Amino acid sequence: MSNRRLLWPALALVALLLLNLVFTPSFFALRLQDGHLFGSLVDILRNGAPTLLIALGMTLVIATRGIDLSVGAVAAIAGAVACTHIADGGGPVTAMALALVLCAVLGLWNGFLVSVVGIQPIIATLVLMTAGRGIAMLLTEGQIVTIDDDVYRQVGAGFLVLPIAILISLAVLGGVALATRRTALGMLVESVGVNPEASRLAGVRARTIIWTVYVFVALCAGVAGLMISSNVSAADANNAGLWIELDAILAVVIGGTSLAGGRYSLTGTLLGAVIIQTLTTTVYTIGVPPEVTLVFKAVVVIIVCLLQAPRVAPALRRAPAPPKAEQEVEEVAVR
Amino acid sequence: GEGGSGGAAAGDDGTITIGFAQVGAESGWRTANTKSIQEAAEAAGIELKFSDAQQRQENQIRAIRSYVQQRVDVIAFSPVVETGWDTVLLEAKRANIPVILTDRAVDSDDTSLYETFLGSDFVEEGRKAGEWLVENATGPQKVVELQGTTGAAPAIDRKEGFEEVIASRPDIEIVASQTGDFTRSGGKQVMEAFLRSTPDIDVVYAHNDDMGLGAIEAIKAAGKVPGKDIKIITVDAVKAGMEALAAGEINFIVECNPLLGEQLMELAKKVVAGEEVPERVVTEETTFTQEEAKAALPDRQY
Amino acid sequence: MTVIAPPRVPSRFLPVIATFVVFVLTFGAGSVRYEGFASGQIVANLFIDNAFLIVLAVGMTFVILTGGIDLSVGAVVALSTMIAAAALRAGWPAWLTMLAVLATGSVLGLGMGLMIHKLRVQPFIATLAGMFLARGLCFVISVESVSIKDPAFRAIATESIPLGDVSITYSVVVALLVVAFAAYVLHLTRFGRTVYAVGGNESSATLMGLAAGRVKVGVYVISGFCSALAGLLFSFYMLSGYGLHAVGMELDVIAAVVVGGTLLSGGVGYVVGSVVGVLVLGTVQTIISFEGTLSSWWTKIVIGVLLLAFIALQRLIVHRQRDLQGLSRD
Amino acid sequence: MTDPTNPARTRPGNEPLVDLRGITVEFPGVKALQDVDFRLFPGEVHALMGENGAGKSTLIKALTGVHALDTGEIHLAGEPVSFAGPAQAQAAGISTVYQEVNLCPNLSVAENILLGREPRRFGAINGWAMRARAAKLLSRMGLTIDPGSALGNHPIAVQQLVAIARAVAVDARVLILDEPTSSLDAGEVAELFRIIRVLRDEGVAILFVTHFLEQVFQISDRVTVLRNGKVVGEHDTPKLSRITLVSAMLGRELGVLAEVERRTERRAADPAPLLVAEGLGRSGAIEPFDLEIHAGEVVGLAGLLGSGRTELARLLAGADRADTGRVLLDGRPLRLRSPRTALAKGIAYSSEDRKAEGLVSDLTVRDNMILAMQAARGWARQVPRRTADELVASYLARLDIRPANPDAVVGTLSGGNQQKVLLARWLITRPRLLILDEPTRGIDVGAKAQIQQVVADLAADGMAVLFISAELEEVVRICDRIVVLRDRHKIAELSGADAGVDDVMELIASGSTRVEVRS
Ligand SMILES: Nc1ncnc2c1ncn2[C@@H]1O[C@H](COP(=O)(O)OP(=O)(O)OP(=O)(O)O)[C@@H](O)[C@H]1O
Ligand SMILES: Nc1ncnc2c1ncn2[C@@H]1O[C@H](COP(=O)(O)OP(=O)(O)OP(=O)(O)O)[C@@H](O)[C@H]1O
Ligand SMILES: [Mg+2]
Ligand SMILES: [Mg+2]
Repeated sequence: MSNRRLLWPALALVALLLLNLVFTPSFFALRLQDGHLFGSLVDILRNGAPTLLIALGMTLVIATRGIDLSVGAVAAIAGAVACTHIADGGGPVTAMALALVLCAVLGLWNGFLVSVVGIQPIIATLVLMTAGRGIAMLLTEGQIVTIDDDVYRQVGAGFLVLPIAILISLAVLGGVALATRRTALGMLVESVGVNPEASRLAGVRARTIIWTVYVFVALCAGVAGLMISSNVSAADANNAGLWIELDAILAVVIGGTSLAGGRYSLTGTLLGAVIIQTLTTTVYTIGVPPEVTLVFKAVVVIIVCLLQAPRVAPALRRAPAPPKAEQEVEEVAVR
Repeated sequence: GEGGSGGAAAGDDGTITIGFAQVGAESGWRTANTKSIQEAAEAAGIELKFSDAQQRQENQIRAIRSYVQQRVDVIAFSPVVETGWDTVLLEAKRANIPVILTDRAVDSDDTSLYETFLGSDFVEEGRKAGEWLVENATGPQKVVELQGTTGAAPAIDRKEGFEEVIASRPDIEIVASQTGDFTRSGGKQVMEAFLRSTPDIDVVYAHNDDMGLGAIEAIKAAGKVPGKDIKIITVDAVKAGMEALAAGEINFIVECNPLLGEQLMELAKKVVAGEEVPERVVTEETTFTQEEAKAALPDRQY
Repeated sequence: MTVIAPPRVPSRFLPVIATFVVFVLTFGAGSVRYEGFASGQIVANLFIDNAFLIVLAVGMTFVILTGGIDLSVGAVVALSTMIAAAALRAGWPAWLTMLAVLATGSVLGLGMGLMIHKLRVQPFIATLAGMFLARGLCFVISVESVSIKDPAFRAIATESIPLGDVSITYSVVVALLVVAFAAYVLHLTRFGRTVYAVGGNESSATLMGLAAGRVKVGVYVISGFCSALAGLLFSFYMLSGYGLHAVGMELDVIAAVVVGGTLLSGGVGYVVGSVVGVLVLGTVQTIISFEGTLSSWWTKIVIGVLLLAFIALQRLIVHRQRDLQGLSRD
Repeated sequence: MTDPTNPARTRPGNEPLVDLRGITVEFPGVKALQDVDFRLFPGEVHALMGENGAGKSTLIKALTGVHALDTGEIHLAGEPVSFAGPAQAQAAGISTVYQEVNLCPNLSVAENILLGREPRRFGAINGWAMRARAAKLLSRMGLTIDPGSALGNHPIAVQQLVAIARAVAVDARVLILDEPTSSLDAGEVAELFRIIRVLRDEGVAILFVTHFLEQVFQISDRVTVLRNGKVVGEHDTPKLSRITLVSAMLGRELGVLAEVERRTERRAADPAPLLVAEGLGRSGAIEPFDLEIHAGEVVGLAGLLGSGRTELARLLAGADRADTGRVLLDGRPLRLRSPRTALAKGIAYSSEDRKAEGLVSDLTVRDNMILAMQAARGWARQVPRRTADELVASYLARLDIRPANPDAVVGTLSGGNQQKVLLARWLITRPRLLILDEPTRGIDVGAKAQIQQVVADLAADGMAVLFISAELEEVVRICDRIVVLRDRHKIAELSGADAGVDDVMELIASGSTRVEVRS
């Protein structure tokens, strides 16, 4: 069933890619140069890596019926901490470690507000969304901290055949997939999201689980922030990760996960994140004028959503085949 | 703190209180601007009430209104946008508080609403960028433009000035133009896409240094040499930009000077003293080539 | 069979009351700290500066009560100012312009509502798409800001209504009328009660034979209309149309509604609470501009901290009361 | 399927008010209804019978427009109709109480009763008149609760009564009640039947679903039996024997009834108590009480609605925290901080409201069954897939859950089967004390016998069981000891031997005298 739901977003992605091909014949071309793989598709994945990373964490948070608006600010803080540390003469590895530790603390804070104090997630994380950017700017004193460090540059702009950013994101994707399948985390997260009271009565440590997912998304945001700042070798406290929370949530939802909590799809999130980045790249490559960029985006988002909508998708599927045949197909699929 | 309460201080003890409503802290340029004003106020012995509007006009209006309420001696602000100031400026006028605009003008038919306007001319900046290109370009040029935030005034004006000048050269053509939101990441991503979709780019015109710096990263990653294979022109002249210019990665920068604190304090004193001030004060701004940058860099303040 | 004794304060009012208490406390704290803070005009200014937010919060309250969310409100405000400015520049009469703006907002709301109800698209996405669309349309109309010179608009914008030694604007009157009307609709009409029912349990509401679908679409139309109306108030406030107006305002509005005691999961909350929520956020702004020495980053941090303090205090009050009344289950 | 010559098909002098012809409803993988014919006459009480999952609720939902028909047609008073939703069915005069309580917990009781038809004055809802009218309707149901109180604060039984009050508040031609009595006690049921009879005499056609055979014979005029989505018989109740009815439902000749009615034999309980509650209480919920439970013993809780049975159980399960008294387990004091600590000590609690507090509706049967076990192990140590599959398969078989598909989403199961899944969840944790709050709610006769047998077997294996049920006969039948509650006080304790239904009833009814019987 869920694979069927992803069919239409996947087709939308293909359509977007083909649209690019019309404007740029070499769009699918990949070439290997100095052991690095180059090409538009690689660009899309690399630029989409931070969004994907955050969206993965967000998927779990949303599955618990939560939401985290602070990820953009956390990403900015991670970049700011790392860059100021390096600028002050620190080593890149300690800088990154420092940044991630701080992000974990911020995740603990969000988790505390949501699971212990019981504040609605959107507001609990709004606090850090606002204050977090201030903290990032406090760290950089409002300046864009530019650094020149080859090790640090690797995170966002380095290559191991493929860009390292892509490898990191895919590794996290694999890790999350494994962690949610091979451990009971996935099921417990869903059960807390669907029915918190029933879960509590069944002895589920809802608090710990909620706490865990907020720390995890903050860590994802931290790594994403390192990527963003490493990619341009600078920390821009004000603009790094601006509105990335919306992109991440959008990716999750396009991927078929409901904001009402419960069942989620990591594959869907991957697809969603790629669609969003492809959309951005498409705008650049096919030369959409900046003033209609947003309208263009809106139209694509609406089309993707409509294709995937529970009401429309069956109608479209049903159109060619009579309903009875359809039922048979579903029956086979279920078994 | 000590600046807790304003009060009508000007007459009594001679201290001038100035309320300054800043746009925000959206760029290094803006932060330098804020810092300059704060330092100049301190140096001039003027009490500064400062507020940050977080890039929102309604917050700025709110701040100005509260300055009227607190009866400061002078109100100064950098308008987020040109339009929409009449109502609140009228309130200031009714309260007999003089207003100084910095950085941008307001679009109002009633020039009595403010005393003077101190700031750069964005269209002129665009023109300067265009002029350099027209003078230094031999043969046809394919230009890509990295615009600022869609709708932002500097973006609109810098584009306008630039286009106005290069119109004289039919062989200079803007082949692609896209917004990079004034940020480095934006500049880099857009430039990456341009490099794939548009072959043989000769010139990049970026509306600020940050996008130019992002473009440099993209050009390098594509295996080309910024400043040589592709020429880069930017506006602002913040430190990182100047360094890149001195290193030969940028070819030309048009300065947009954020350090107007001192000039502002001068004007404020004159206005309070009832002296005549000119309606328009343009900040001193220049342009930098690579050589000039090398020379200027050691004693740049920001 | 025991009759449940009526509690002293019905527990569902607690969050609203708590918010109000917190608001009064903060305001008191501001008056002690800043000279000139405790004036009637400051209170009046709270309404003047936030009239559009109040109207937006009313629309958002309807949506959130059904368990939905509307992210498009900020963008619709911007679009409304843009349409108003462009139409007036093109020489349309003021009344026609206003009608056009209100109609556009309602139609956008209708579109999103239909997408959400008929096609089961999640509200978050449907309205996010609406946000992109509305913001995008602004730039299609004009990239630059357009100033409003129409005398009627200017008159409404600048004229003030004296009330003793304070004065308010027409926008405040409009906002308060909207609040009163919304409270009437929510509590005294079938439509309003169905809004609560849908938020409480949508499938039950459907099985109870209520017009759940119509209500679900209806709240988005209301929110669209309120956004457009707020857009008009905003254009009185700014006297300009601009595509970058009201960026991020949707979050302010959602925050105000939630601070006002409305649950995002739907079914619980009051418009009055949302109004107090707006006033609370407005007070934060006022305090910050009175403080006058905060750097940009400290401004952000202080906003965050104050927001947190409000919510923490509010929760504390609610919990206290709940415990006293023996209502809590955990 | 239906025998056209069956005398019950025709009722002279009367046209059917509701006539379903050839109805088929399919869900992915399940044919919930197949070619079903069904007729409902005005002025009759018609019982719809069948095992869990037979398709009763689906039939009702198909009739009222909740589910679309795959084939077939509906005639209402001779006219073909097709409802797009419950609203239209209601407008056509069909008033329905669906199986799970479907009301809005955030609204007041009065609003829940009158939503959509509130009394209005000058176009505005008249809150005062509404509460007054609701109070009248409630008192007709024998309820004296404050109509202004929030529905969600009331226990499930009260909510069920409110739902019924809502349904009978309108002048409907057809009244449909899907298991309205599943959590009501005898008094409430009698009250309800009185109302049903009044309505029947006014000519309303009443469709009634229940698993209580006595109630069928007590109230219904005709019976239609469904099995696996097909009609297997339509009968006039007076001419029907219980044996015929049960074997029609189950599709086999079985001595279930005999089995059900056999009183489970007494067991010798462990002399040392497993769990002792001393002065345990919570203000506003239950007055301090003492209680001992031994291993291998089934203790029943009896009392009327709101007597505090659920509250007592929740304290023992750690679901609510006690504010007085203490609990000893194996003679050692035990701090029950949460259901989690209780579970860790081997105390499992199956709550009465399976929809809100029991199942995780979007998850599969497998996940729901192993949830508690998994929670006890922590998230890092997943129950191995093979262990999970084996456990789930064995309980699917042992409790005869249909469909026996571990990957089915639990929310799509029929009510009775959901209840069994929930029971399986707790059994899988192998508790030492199992607290069952209304475990047989909405369960068919066959399954009920099964569950009772399971309880007996568990006790024989040394498990202690605390059993709560609104059905007094059931409590008396299977419990070794019965604790009687009234008005949130423990008033008596009877040992199994001297307890009959009448004794317990008498205790409950005995107004002021508070008997204190200690075992
Ligand atoms: N929404 C649904 N999706 C899939 N299957 C369903 C759905 N609703 C019901 N079913 C299936 O249809 C069959 C009939 O269910 P129904 O609820 O009608 O049973 P019932 O006779 O009311 O049983 P009970 O006495 O347990 O309430 C069951 O096998 C059930 O699993
Ligand atoms: N008929 C009633 N009238 C008024 N209040 C009731 C009624 N029934 C229950 N209540 C309320 O229910 C609460 C206690 O119910 P509780 O769940 O403990 O009952 P119970 O004995 O478990 O009944 P059951 O489980 O059969 O519903 C109290 O708040 C009580 O006021
Ligand atoms: Mg049923
Ligand atoms: Mg109970």
